[in-house]
Amino acid sequence: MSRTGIVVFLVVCVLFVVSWVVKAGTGDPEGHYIRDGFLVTFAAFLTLAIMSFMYKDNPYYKFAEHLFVGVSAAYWMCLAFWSTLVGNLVPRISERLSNAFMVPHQPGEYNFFFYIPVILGILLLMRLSPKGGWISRWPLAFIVGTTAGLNFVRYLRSDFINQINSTFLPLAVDWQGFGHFFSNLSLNATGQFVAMFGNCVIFFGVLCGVIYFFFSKEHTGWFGRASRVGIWVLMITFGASFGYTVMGRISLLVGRLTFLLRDWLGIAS
Amino acid sequence: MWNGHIWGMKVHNLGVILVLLVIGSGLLWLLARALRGKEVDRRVIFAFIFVSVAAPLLITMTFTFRATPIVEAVFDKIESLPPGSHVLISYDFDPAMAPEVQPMANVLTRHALVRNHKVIFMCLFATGQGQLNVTLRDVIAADFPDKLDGIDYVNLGYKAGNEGVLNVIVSDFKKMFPTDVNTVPFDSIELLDGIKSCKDLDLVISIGGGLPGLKEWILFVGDPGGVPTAGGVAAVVAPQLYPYYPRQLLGLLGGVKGAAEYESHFRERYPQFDDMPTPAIIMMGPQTIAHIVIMSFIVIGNILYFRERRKGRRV
Amino acid sequence: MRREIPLAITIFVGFLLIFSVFFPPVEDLGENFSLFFDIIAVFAFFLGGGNLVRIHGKKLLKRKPDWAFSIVTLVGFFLMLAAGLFKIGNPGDISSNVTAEGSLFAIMYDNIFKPLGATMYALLAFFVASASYRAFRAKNREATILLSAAFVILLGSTPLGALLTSWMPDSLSILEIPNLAVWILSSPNLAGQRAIIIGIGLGVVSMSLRLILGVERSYLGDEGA
Amino acid sequence: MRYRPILLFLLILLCFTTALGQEPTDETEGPPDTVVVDSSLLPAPVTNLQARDTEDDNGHSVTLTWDVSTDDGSGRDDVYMYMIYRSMSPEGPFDSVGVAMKGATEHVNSSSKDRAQPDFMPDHTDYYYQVGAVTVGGLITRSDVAGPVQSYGQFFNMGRIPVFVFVVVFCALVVFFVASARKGADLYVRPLAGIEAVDDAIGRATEMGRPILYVLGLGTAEMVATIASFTILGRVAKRVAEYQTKLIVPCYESIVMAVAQEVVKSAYADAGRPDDYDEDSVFFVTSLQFAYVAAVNGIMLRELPATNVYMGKFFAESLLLAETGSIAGSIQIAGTDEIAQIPFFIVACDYTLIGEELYAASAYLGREPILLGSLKAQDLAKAAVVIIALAGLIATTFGWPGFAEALHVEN
Repeated sequence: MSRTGIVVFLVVCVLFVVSWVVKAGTGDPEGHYIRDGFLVTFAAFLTLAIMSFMYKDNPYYKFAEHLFVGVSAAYWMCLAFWSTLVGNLVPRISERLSNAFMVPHQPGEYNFFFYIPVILGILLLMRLSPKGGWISRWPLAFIVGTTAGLNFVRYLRSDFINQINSTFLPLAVDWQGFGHFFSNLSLNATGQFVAMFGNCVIFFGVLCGVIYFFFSKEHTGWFGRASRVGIWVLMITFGASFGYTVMGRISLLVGRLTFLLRDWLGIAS
Repeated sequence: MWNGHIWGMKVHNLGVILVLLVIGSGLLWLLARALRGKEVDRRVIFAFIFVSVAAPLLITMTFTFRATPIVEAVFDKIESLPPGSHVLISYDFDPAMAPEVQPMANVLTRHALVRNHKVIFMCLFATGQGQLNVTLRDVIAADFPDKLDGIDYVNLGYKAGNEGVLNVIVSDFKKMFPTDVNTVPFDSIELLDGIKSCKDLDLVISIGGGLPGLKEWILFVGDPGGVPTAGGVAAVVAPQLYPYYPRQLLGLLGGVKGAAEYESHFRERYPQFDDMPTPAIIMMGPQTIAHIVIMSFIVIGNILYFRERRKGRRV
Repeated sequence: MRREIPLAITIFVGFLLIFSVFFPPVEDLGENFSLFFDIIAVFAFFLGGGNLVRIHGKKLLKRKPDWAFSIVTLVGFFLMLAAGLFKIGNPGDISSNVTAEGSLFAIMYDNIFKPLGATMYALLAFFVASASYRAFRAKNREATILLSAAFVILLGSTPLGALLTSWMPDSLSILEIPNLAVWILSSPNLAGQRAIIIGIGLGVVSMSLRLILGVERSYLGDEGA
Repeated sequence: MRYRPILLFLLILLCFTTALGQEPTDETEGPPDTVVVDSSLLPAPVTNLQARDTEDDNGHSVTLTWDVSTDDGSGRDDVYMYMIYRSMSPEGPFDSVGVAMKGATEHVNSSSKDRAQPDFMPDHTDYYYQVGAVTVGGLITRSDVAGPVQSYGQFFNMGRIPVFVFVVVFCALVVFFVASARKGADLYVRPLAGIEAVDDAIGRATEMGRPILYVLGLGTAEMVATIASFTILGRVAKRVAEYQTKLIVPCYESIVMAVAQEVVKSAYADAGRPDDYDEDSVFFVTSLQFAYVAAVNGIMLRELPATNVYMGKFFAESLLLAETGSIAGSIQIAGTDEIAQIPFFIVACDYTLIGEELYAASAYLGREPILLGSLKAQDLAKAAVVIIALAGLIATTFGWPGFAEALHVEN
């Protein structure tokens, strides 16, 4: 460690202790004030450690990162164990185990099917043995086959047929004369020109966009021109998404800074 | 907040002016540098964003909002359902997304309860449970202490399996949720009488922003089950859901702005909640400043780009 | 045999599920198989957890760079695992919710997990700004379109946008920036989204068919086709 | 007109007596005071109740239709819901099996298919139904009994015929093009800049002596995007093996890790360098989005890869990864089918595969007739979209709703 490194480390330690003491001192004297003070300080420390990444990679970020990886990996294992194994599997395959875990047993005449995933799961673990690795492909084949079968019909139905169906918008509108047609360039229903223009944009936008995704035809001539319009439409889409997203990202930062300024330092309302 | 007077001027306003002055002059300095063709270090940009978000938090700036039709549609639906209707609210988000969507979850729950609907909570994100507890604590325990678990609302908790869960509950709730989160058996929960599957619900609301989320609710529950579906999502996925509106999606709260609109609208209609927390409205202050800063950066970046290109041509 | 059996499984299961959509007698298969997945996935967690422990253990034993941080990972991992599996500090009994308030699991979730995840996510605000500065430059027509669309939407989500165009007469209200932003989101944006959705829908369908027919075998570790 | 409800009530009572036989009052469940209540407050019953087997299902379900009570929406307008009753004999006893909201004219009474469940309802068995109109005050008037009706399963779901037609047509197209490709017909495939850039990027990494980082995204192993990514990973790994560059593949999911290990291992074997395969090059990080990003970002700044490849499912982390990659000075190639994230990759990366292009990449790299054949079939389906959309446009513009209805898919 360099000299500045040691100085920074000492400063961080001192600040940590100060924060702990102050937070514990202002905490609820009836509750676990020492523990709560530590926890808030630790959370704030981790928040700042991650933010320090913006300046450059450093040991504090490394610490937060490594801690995060370890804790989160275990988090999922625990949840999967309790909610899926104990919650969904055990009640269906064994009454004794259900009683041991105190979950209601669910008898059913097709419950023996639930041994299939158990067997497949064990086959998956065969990877760990040097010779049985190839058997671990079977559960994989099962998972992929199932999803492929489900996706095949589902996407055809929801994403494909229904999306085309929604593209059928009337391009013409009730004709009530030129004056009326152009009189109201507003977004609501009375703006006939706007409504019709919008429908045209959607319709031809979808068409050109779909043409851009043609893979087996060279994009030249009128086809190339349509595909070019298609990419422009896609660019508007991407630009709009990007612009719209900024809002969400700022909110997240607001949430974090609120924690630091209000919950930790107590200086913002 | 500290709110004294200095030289007859309200400090509150002075703070606002000061913040705007600092950010404005900083941007002018950057603009001057750009005109001379100097690139900016990334860390300077980061510092600008930090200041423009932190400052409005210290000196509260709020604006009022008018609900757009797509937000109003959700409000009107909850308003028009007869009391006692079953409304399902699914927490499909984790703490990281919470600042953006938790306000929606809270205000929607508050609205559903004030209309005396029966609310069913569940989560498709494991970490959604923690967020659900926030609503139970901040909304139900705080403002509706007389509402009872199992009668006025029920928490079914989390089940792993993403859209697989939806695939099951669209035809059979009990299969996926044999018990609620407190291991009360499904059949003995009074609120769930007559609720067999999602098809028996009057409204399904998904609050989220990742996968699985509102889109999966539409594809796996709303569409096949014919259940009215609405939602609140992080701004990032909102444009993606427009294609489903209004046919497959009843209405949508997009990002904090959507939440702020809902909060404004709700408070207007129910003045008794005038002093309820409105995190989304407060959050729109930093939003505005940060947006302006980012736009300025786009402009400055382009000035730099055109300068360089002209220089390149001259050589 | 090593190749044929998995392929046969994929083909059989795939076709079975396609049929289950059209033939009511087997319509429940889809939901039951979804339940199966989760159970298989739980077994897979052993693989992942094992790998994590192995990699970090190795790093520690061989004293590779940053080995000290591997201790942090391992301690965090085993502490959380123990807290969750044994429900340490959980106020209820074995049937209670694993995330119940007061348990060590919930404490670690609230004070380690939550701040870390939320902060990491919040870094995006900075990166969005640096990306707009660095990459939003009008280099060609496509980039200019992207940039303009983003700019209008950004302007539309601030009160500034409304202020700039408030002088417009009502009859031209479409050109007011907030309205224009909504229009972009609901018309051209919708068209682009839909084109991509249709393309992806077809792509998924076609890929699924390739999988079911056993042509796409990359998931079995076969390179290429 | 004040007497009308009373007359109506008498009429209903008459109906009940006829329908229920000897002891009508005993059969009327619910709060006992409904029997001795002021009869003028009872709601009008629903009429025209009909029960039939639910179509397009696997049995164990009966669909009821009726005309709403005259006190629902009109009259006194105090009906707020309907109770559904079922019995195995026309005389009862009738059990409550569900409720329908005010204004509803249909209810599907579906029960468990599992014999072990308490609400099991056998097929091919006679059932009788009643619908009770319930007022806000809790008063119930029951309708005539409908039935007998039997539920039974259908063999084919007629509501899904349009989908079925699409499935058959699409399969036929693929088979046709595969056959013609096998016969030697030359199939053109548009070049994809992102894929062509991969080879250059690997060369660059070799020259600089820096590793290549391959990120498979957050998808699970069965997701189409992840599967497409495996194919591209195979290609990258093979080149990496040939050039003897270092490859880093951090994984988000256990099964994905297992598959990626297989893919990379066999790519090294294919390249004739099985011994160079380092089993620690493909490793598991964690299954939590931002923890994963934190770790990968760390790897980027510490290992300084020459090239980052992001292919698969990505969510909010897309920009975190891509911007950190640009700080580290890497060339970046991305591809995802997650629409919300494509903009970030387009802005921050050097090459991006947009949506479907990612899937096409695997066909493009494979270059086998059957893969290209499926690509061609996909394109033809797109041409069909264009034609159907045009036809639908004309139909809607001229006000023929039949066209859109023909394409409408029930449940």
